[in-house]
Amino acid sequence: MPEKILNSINITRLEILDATGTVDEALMPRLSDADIRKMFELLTLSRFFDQRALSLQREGRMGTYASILGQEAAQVGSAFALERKDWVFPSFREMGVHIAMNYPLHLLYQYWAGDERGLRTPEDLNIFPICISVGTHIPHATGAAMAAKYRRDNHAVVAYFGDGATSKGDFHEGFNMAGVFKLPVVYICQNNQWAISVPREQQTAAATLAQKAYAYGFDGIQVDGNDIFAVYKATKDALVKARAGEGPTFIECFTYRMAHHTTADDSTRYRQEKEVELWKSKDPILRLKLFMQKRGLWSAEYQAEVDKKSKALIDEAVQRAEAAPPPKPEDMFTSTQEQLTMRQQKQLGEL
Amino acid sequence: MPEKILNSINITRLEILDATGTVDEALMPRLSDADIRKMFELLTLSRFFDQRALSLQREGRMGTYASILGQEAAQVGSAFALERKDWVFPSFREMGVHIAMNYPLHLLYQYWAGDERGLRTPEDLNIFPICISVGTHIPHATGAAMAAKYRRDNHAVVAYFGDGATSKGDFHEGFNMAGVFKLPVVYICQNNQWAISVPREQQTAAATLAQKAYAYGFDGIQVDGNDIFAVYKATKDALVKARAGEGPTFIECFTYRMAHHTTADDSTRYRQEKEVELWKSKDPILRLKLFMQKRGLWSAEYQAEVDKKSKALIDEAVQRAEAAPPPKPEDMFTSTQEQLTMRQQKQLGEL
Amino acid sequence: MPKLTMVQALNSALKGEMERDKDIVVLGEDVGKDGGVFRVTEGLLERFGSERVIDTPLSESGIVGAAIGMAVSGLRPVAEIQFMGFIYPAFDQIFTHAARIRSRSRGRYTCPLVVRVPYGIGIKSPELHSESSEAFFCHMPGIKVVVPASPYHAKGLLVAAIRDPDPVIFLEPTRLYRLIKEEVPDDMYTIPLGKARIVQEGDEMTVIAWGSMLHKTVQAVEGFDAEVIDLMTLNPFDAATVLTSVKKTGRVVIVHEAPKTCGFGAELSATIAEDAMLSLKGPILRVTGPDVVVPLPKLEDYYAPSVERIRKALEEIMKY
Amino acid sequence: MPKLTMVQALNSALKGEMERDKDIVVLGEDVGKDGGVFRVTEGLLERFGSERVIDTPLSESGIVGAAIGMAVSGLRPVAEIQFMGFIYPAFDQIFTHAARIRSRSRGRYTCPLVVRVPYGIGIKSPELHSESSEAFFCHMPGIKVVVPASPYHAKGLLVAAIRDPDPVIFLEPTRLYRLIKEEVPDDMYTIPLGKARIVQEGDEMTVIAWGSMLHKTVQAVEGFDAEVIDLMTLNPFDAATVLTSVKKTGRVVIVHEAPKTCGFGAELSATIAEDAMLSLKGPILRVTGPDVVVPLPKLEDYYAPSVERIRKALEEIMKY
Ligand SMILES: Cc1ncc(C[n+]2csc(CCOP(=O)(O)OP(=O)(O)O)c2C)c(N)n1
Ligand SMILES: Cc1ncc(C[n+]2csc(CCOP(=O)(O)OP(=O)(O)O)c2C)c(N)n1
Ligand SMILES: [Mg+2]
Ligand SMILES: [Mg+2]
Repeated sequence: MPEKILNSINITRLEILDATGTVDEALMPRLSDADIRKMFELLTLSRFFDQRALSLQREGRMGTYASILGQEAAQVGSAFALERKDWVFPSFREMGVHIAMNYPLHLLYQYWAGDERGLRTPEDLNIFPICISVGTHIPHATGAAMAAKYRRDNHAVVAYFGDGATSKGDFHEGFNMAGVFKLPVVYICQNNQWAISVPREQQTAAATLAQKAYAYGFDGIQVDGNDIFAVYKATKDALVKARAGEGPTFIECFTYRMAHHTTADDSTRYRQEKEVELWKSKDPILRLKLFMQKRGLWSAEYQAEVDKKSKALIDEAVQRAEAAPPPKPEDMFTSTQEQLTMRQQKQLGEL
Repeated sequence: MPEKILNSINITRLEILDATGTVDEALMPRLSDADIRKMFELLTLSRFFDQRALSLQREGRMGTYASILGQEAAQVGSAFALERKDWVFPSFREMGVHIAMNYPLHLLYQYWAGDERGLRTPEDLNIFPICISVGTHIPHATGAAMAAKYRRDNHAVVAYFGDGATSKGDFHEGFNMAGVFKLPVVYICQNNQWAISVPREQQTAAATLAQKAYAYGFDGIQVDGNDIFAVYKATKDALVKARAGEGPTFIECFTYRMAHHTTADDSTRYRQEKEVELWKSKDPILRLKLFMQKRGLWSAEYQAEVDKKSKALIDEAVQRAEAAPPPKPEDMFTSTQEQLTMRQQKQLGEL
Repeated sequence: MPKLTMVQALNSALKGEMERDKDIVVLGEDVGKDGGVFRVTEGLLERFGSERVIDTPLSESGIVGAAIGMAVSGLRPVAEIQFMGFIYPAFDQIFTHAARIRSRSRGRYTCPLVVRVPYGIGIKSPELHSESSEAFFCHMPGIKVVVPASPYHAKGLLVAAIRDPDPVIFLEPTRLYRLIKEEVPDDMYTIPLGKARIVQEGDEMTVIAWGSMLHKTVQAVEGFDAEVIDLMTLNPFDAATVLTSVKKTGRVVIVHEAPKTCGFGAELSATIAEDAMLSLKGPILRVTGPDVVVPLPKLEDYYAPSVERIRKALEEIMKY
Repeated sequence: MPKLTMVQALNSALKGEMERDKDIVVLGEDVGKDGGVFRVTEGLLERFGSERVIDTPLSESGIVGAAIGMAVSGLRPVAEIQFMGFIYPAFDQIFTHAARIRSRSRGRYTCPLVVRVPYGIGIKSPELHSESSEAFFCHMPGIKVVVPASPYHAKGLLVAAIRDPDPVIFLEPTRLYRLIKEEVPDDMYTIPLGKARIVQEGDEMTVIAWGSMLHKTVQAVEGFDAEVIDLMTLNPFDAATVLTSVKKTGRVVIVHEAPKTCGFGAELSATIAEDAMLSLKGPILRVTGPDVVVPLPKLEDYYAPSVERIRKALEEIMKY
């Protein structure tokens, strides 16, 4: 074409740790052995959390639940890069983020058992309540970043969402404002290849999700979402950039939803078992384990200890969640506004 | 960066006719002398239409009006490429499109005078009513293209909107579905650099609007919107592609809103007169005139004749619009649904 | 006649209508391969192909917006919004366009669109999966709102909605999807929109309900001489049937699960207070959800009107 | 005291509050350099800078969504939606988030957000520039809805809305923006939300209105012994004042410009029919816009309730 070229864009992918546990040393972020062990322990705890949630649900002790199986590295790896006071806007499938941020486990179980009290974030964290309506929390992250920028308080803001969320108008409006105001925000997409039964290729015709960032004048990057080092590095870099006032970044974590969409879903209706099989070999925890083995950071005893510790934490959390007294009818009313309306008072009386 | 490159995108700009009236012959689309004259006449008629609307408004004979001054080529040039039965989804600043499609002029005046009857498109055209809510008609074009594709009726679909509309969620959702289903639709943005008082650079941080198409997996191109040949060629090519089943195209017409946003606006509050001056030299009609002069297609007598004919058409349209009997109160009711509800019947009786 | 659940009855309506008219297409999230998260569209993809049964991106405004474009250009789309809690992103498309296209084009364009929406509390689901916001759509001139309360009516009303020349919001009570089985004809039949039905006749009070609340109402009225009305269409609603009944009984109780303030019960009550005031023996009572955010499962039983709360109101009204 | 128009009074409220509290920021389309299309935010950009007076992209859902994010993280945003006809794209953010954040987080997060929205018919403007859809927002637990009817009240209510700990939809009647001038104190003062005011006392009927309809109502009641109530806050509304008046007069007329069906008048009527039925002498009348799409200027005078239509209702109610 003889037309003038106005702009050229390259969309890149970052990979550090491969499925055999080998890392690209040139790209490897600085992480101490203790950091790496901590990552492994958080991944393991996340998986234990998830497995227990699924079995509680089967036993009728919990409501509909959205498994994070397979996505642990994309969640723990990114959250590992955050400061405690950073603002986090999660969707409903990011318990690995909660866990890495040290959100009380029993509250997570309480929430998934159908109790709003599980969403009351402890005062020392700035995690927003889980957002069920897909993608609608993205503009909140944008707004929180406007506030952070205005106050110069050096908090960064992170929003998490799935591949399906990229089709929503709110994704667009939130991203666009972040670009215009050059905000300290990092958008992290868990591209787990499925939005219930809709595969990634039917969600959008774009070759990558990462490239969507360029529509808003900032950078997008795809990372291997099952590679905890790549996820960590991309997030860390994006956060440094955000705090330096250099604007937003979009990170597409290329991963896979290993389980059904939720416990109410039957994924055999719409996807092939062999696709799931293929991804098993890319398991994010296995991969880190192989790496640690090579580094001498893993042993059978260590694993046993990690498992034991995880199980104990989960046991305790479940117990605590289930020991909580049931919510009271007035709990429905009390936080509608700061004060009950006259009408609400009357209605409460009538119950 | 040592990362893998997944995808590379170039955003291009098409220019054929420059401000001196010189064309790039290699790019020049095939157009007969009659075609070129027709284009000139439609441009002139559009300008006459616009000038008269502004003066009627000043005299209190018309409501708030949005001038198309400076954008005539982007409108007439693109509409010139359309077939009569193609579906057109305009916004509120595309009267040049209506005029090129032969929409009755008096209806346009009637509409802008605050009378819905002006929006009843004649049966032989498929122009959708003017959309006031910015960008919200974009998904309609997507849906009409789904219908056209399903029926294999070979109608293409075109949606027109401004630079401001690109920030709306509906732009995103409509574009994304068009990409996924590879629809026969052409989206034409009149980037006139302003959305009321908000300049293009504050609307989005993207270097071009054209590049937004790549977020949806299809092509976007910027054209000089004051260059009627470039606009025509880009639209024609996109329509051929659409009819061949090769999917959507996004065309950014780079132009300028020479007038106030509407007759209710005062643009001196937010933009510099010298910016407007700069664009005067890029006038789309002047440019075509210079070209025609060189080609021997223009003479003072021809101009006088075109002006006279335009004025006569406008006079007649205004007269006809103003001679229409005022709408009746029942007109408010009659097309809410196919049939009046009982309640509406009662309400009508009470008026 | 086969006994069907509401899910099956709706599925049968869609199948039958799609056989009849190839302008009918179905679109929404997971309506194709998955057959809809509630399986209402099950088997349609296999039968009618992916051009007519369209799995869309996750994009409610886009779904309704595209459906409007289809409807305007002559198709008859049936869009699904996965849960009522996710219809709000499409609110603008419904209000600004679906409702107004006929009017705005002075009749040149019409919008024969059905938006199917599972709604209501009672299946212990996550946030925003239990909403009942019918009243919003009843305040939109140009939009019809329909709510079936049984498999038989679900089928007849859905067929009528699909054949209607104007946009219809079709609300499906999730709690009833599989709760009741009922004889449902194989053939296509319609139940006219805009007409209520008297579920049982009675002389001492008029009790009005729709959707899943109808069943609780029918249980609650046991032992009372109550006339029970299933409204079926909320907009435009069948004022004649309501007023005739009220003029006979002189007492009114309205039941709905949406929050009280500005719920559809308000319109019913106001209509009665305007047009049948002199027949009334006592106040017009509303038994509704409280003015709170619809709670998660652990509190949902407190939220929705219970048989007991309805009975209390019936007892109360009988004091007049 | 200076005499101000409503535009000036609102501007003075914003200026004064922004001086007081630097957490208050203003955002919206054209609110900065242009000073708002109605000039309500005029001069704020010059005074407070572009970090606090933010011209946004054309993006209503984004504006409200971002404002929610700001509010949650401790700012006090005042967002402007240019006209009520363009609030619908933000409906989801208002319903799904602004209204629910306090509840969803069990009080950990709050949303002290004001959304200012010019509304109503009467200025001969294009489509979707004349809407009056207050009722939608009154059906959202967690959202307050405020409508001033004069410059003095506009300022006091806006200050109160800004200081309120919860989200407020603040509706500004465009027809009144420059119609009346009134003495307005320079200082900041508040008019409490949730309280109605009795504009004039009377014994024979209670006439309830708000926003621009209040003025037509006040004209219409001349010659009647009418108690006129300006509701000011629609949600939560001041039922006590309404019921006290109704119990005294026994006759009620409600006036609003929104379409009748499911308009806010329905809730008022239903509340009265529930709690003051035995005091009523006749039907509860509503004088409203018809159930149609709000027309373009040539028909707008037929649409909005006129003084004459209101008077007809007053005459009618006096027959009881
Ligand atoms: C606005 C909205 N529409 C529909 C749904 C129903 N729904 C829940 S999850 C989901 C798919 C989400 O896909 P994705 O964003 O990829 O996240 P994932 O579930 O894969 O983590 C859908 C359609 C919803 N929760 N919100
Ligand atoms: C959804 C919506 N929001 C706000 C407005 C008010 N408004 C009318 S035109 C306009 C600017 C439009 O800018 P652009 O899309 O660039 O079109 P242009 O006016 O330049 O042709 C605005 C904000 C509207 N009509 N619709
Ligand atoms: Mg996904
Ligand atoms: Mg523009």
